[in-house]
Amino acid sequence: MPRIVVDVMPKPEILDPQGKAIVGSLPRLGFTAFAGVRQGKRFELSVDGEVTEEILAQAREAAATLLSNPVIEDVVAVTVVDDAE
Amino acid sequence: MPRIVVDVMPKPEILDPQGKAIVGSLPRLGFTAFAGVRQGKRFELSVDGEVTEEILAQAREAAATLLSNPVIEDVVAVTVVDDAE
Amino acid sequence: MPRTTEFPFLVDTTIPTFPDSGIKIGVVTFPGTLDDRDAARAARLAGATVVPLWHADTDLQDVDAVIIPGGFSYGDYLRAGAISRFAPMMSKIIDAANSDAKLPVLGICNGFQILTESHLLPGSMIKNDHLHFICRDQQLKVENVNTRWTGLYEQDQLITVPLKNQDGQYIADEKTLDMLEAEQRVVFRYEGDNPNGSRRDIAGISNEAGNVVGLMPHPEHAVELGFGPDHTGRDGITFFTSVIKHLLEAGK
Amino acid sequence: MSAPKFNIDTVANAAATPHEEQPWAELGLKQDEYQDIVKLLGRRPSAAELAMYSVMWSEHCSYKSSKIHLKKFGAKLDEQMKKDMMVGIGENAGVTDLGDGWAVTFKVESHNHPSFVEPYQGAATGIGGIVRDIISMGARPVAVMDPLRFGAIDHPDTARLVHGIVSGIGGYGNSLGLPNIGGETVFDPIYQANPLVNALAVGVLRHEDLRLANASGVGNRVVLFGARTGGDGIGGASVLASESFDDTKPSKRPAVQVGDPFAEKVLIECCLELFKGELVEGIQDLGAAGISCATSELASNGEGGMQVELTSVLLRDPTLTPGEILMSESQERMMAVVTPEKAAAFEAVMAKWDVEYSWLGEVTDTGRLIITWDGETIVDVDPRTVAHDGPTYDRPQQRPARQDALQADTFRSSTAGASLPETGLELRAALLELMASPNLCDKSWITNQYDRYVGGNTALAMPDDAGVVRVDEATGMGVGLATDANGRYAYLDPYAGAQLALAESYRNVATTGAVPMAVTDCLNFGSPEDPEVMWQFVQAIDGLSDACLALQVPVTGGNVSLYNQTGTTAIHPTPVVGVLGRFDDVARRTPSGWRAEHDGQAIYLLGT
Ligand SMILES: Nc1ncnc2c1ncn2[C@@H]1O[C@H](COP(=O)(O)OP(=O)(O)O)[C@@H](O)[C@H]1O
Repeated sequence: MPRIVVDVMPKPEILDPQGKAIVGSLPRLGFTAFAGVRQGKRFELSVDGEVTEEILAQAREAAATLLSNPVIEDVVAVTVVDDAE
Repeated sequence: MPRIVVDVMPKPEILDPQGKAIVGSLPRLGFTAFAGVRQGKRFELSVDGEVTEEILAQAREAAATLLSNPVIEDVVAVTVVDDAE
Repeated sequence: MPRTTEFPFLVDTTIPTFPDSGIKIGVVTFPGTLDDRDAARAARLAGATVVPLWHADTDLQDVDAVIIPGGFSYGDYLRAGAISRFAPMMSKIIDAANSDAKLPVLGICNGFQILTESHLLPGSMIKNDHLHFICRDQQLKVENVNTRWTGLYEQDQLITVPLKNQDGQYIADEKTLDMLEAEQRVVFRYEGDNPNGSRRDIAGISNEAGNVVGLMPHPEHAVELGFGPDHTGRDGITFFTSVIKHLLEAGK
Repeated sequence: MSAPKFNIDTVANAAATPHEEQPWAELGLKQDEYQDIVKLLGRRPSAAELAMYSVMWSEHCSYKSSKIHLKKFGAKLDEQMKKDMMVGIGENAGVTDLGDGWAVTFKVESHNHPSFVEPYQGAATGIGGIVRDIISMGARPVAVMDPLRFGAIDHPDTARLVHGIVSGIGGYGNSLGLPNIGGETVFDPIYQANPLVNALAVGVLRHEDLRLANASGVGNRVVLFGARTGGDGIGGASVLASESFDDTKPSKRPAVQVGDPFAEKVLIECCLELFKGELVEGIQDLGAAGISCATSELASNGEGGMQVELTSVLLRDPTLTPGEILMSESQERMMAVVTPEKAAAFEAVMAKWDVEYSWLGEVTDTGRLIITWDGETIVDVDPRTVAHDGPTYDRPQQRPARQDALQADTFRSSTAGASLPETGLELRAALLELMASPNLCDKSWITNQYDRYVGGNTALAMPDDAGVVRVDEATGMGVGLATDANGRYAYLDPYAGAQLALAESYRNVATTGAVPMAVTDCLNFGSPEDPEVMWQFVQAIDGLSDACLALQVPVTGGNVSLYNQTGTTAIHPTPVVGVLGRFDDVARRTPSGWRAEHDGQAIYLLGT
């Protein structure tokens, strides 16, 4: 069944407290390769049947109005994923 | 600068209250195309310099041990994204 | 059953009460609202008649002011206030707050988050910088006494009310913050330690007209002796008496 | 939608194939228990019946090792103790009369093992479960408490447990609008792989709202409402896979349950509205053993019969087999019995709160619990045999050989005892060491993560020794509660240790100014199959029940948690005791500490 994946990330200029906490704990666990971490959200919207252009437009609108808050977040991608692939 | 993106989703068999709350509200907002929603996490790990095999391996391990809770979540992807592309 | 009446009263129970004002204050309830009964009690103790407003209804029932109380309106797993903003009752409140009548609206905690998601107030709230839920007695400085909800406080008065939330870090871009400061729309600032990383210690703000006020701490939990901060705190009652006084003077 | 096709093991099929191998051992049944089931039914159980019996006859649901001993709480009651007790042990939670038409219900329960596996969700669903017990009595929950025990504070695994468990309790409790008014936090290496997560909830009700969970009235309808049913808590590979046609179906069933506090908050409001409108005859919460428990308990507490169509259950996971549906522990579900005339009003309440529900069947006078799958009978049992007539054991008890030596090994005879601090500097060092001990130091790093204000009725909470909540705003009438336990005392002497736990809790309530009225307890012990643990367990019950009689406070409910052990090492016996007291007016409560504004008051030390 095809799904639409919506990726939302905190805006770059906004401090991301969760990402910061992860950056802090990585070296303690021996992961020293990473300069920064940001934590965002990934939504998977499932659809009965095919993903039409109209449905994709709905997903884009839902992403912009409900799934993200433009004051603090950016929608970085709205993509169709088909498991059959 | 290249980044490593880690996608984490609640296991399919596990209740996802976040997704459930969204599914409940979508139709009220006029979004009727979606049968289900699941909400997971997206992490962006930034790296100074190149993403070597070794760094990618670290990212995979961090994804499995720190960024996800294997009891209730799956790491669905660890991918390298290069903004320059 | 033995009686406990031999024990002395710990607190002075002769608390001042306020006369019935005839002012009608609506208290909105979403399915996950938690502090609606507290908000109603606070408004009642201040002399108002409380009108319960259900999120799915569309009739404001001629209320003179509205409180959007704290809680987790729709679970708030997505973002605090994200879903509630679209409730039918919210559209009515947004219209009434923006209308010429300038309906007074107070958003407390989740109510504040809903007001920012609704764009009645600028900025937004993210997780506390320490990532934990925090519940504590919080000192605030009242920096603007010209709003509908703060008229009976004194300029720069220090008050103590409970603070309790997980997503209480107020953020906005520098331009917006400067604008808020310039227009004196920072109504409350945290005194002492900043409990959550909020920009410029901001605890509460108002809209341009001063009828819409939002804050993270909970004045409605500091209205009765014995049940507020350190058992004696009552600093919160003035929010509710302030709006009633304003409405009475405006001829309501 | 037509029912999925499983290799359905109907009752008729079970009767026709008596020699079919069944996975009773994998489901945790003993050979003689399985034989008992065969004898009760006069045939082998169907797969669905086996699922029901196995969960309902587990230690957790049947209390098979503890039942005969718990009877002592009921036996050692005199008339005075029964006077205010409206509902005693045996129901979802005990109910005590507060006067003026008010009553209070409270209970403490454990969620130890799930919290070790997944600390956040384990602790969260622990709060969820105990709160549903309170709702099912017809009460509005008004506060929670959380007595916790962890291993050594510097052990690498302790941080995972402490942070997960505390945020789980906060995350769930804070979202329900229930003030957290107290608890305990104890660190001791003995709890390293067996942390204790006990949760107490208290609720209040008007006398007329009291509901007991039973299915009475032939023709009344049975409804399941709240969250959908998923594979939660069934765990690992399904041992009931034989029910399925193909073995490619998802064999993974989650052992952990994920809680949805928002769903529970809505459920609370929904149930209160049902009670207020007198729309339900009885409500049963679904906890461990899910639908198996709810149907068999409702039926056997009522007139004895119930008919249920299992394909009507709303599912989150459509691949669940009938047996799995019966065993599922999905959270935030309730079952109710509704008269046909009130069905429409019931549905209106569900619609208002946006809660899903499905009508499953009805109450009958057949004396049988009959469950069908698409019309075919898969369960046909006497519900009493499932819910109440499970096996009971009088397990062997043995006073540990070490006990005498343990008691003889006093502090005075130790090297530390020989070198007690004497000089001012030594005393200072000793005091600092004590103050730095994680068991004595400030707990606000935990309690500040809990909402103690919500509801506006909290008259005492942290840092006081008891929590106090107002019940009646008009009169100020309210209740005080404390929970206490000391595993080390109970290890040295389980009889006296249990009494000391009660005495401490009783004192903590009494010193606030409340009159102690009722007791709840959560008995956390090791394996009952170890005679030494069994001895500790019975000693603790004897001690507690004797002390309750002496102090004239009845035990109205509680919970037993056994098998808290790693290998052959059991935790210290830890009987957690909660005491509830009553205030005429909570304005008279006394906080534990003295305060600056009381400068000049005298300090007395009472007792010996
Ligand atoms: N896990 C907990 N949950 C809620 N309250 C707690 C918890 N642990 C401790 N407290 C509260 O913190 C305060 C201090 O606890 P504690 O130091 O154990 O007190 P004491 O030693 O006097 O019994 C008490 O009010 C107690 O109820």
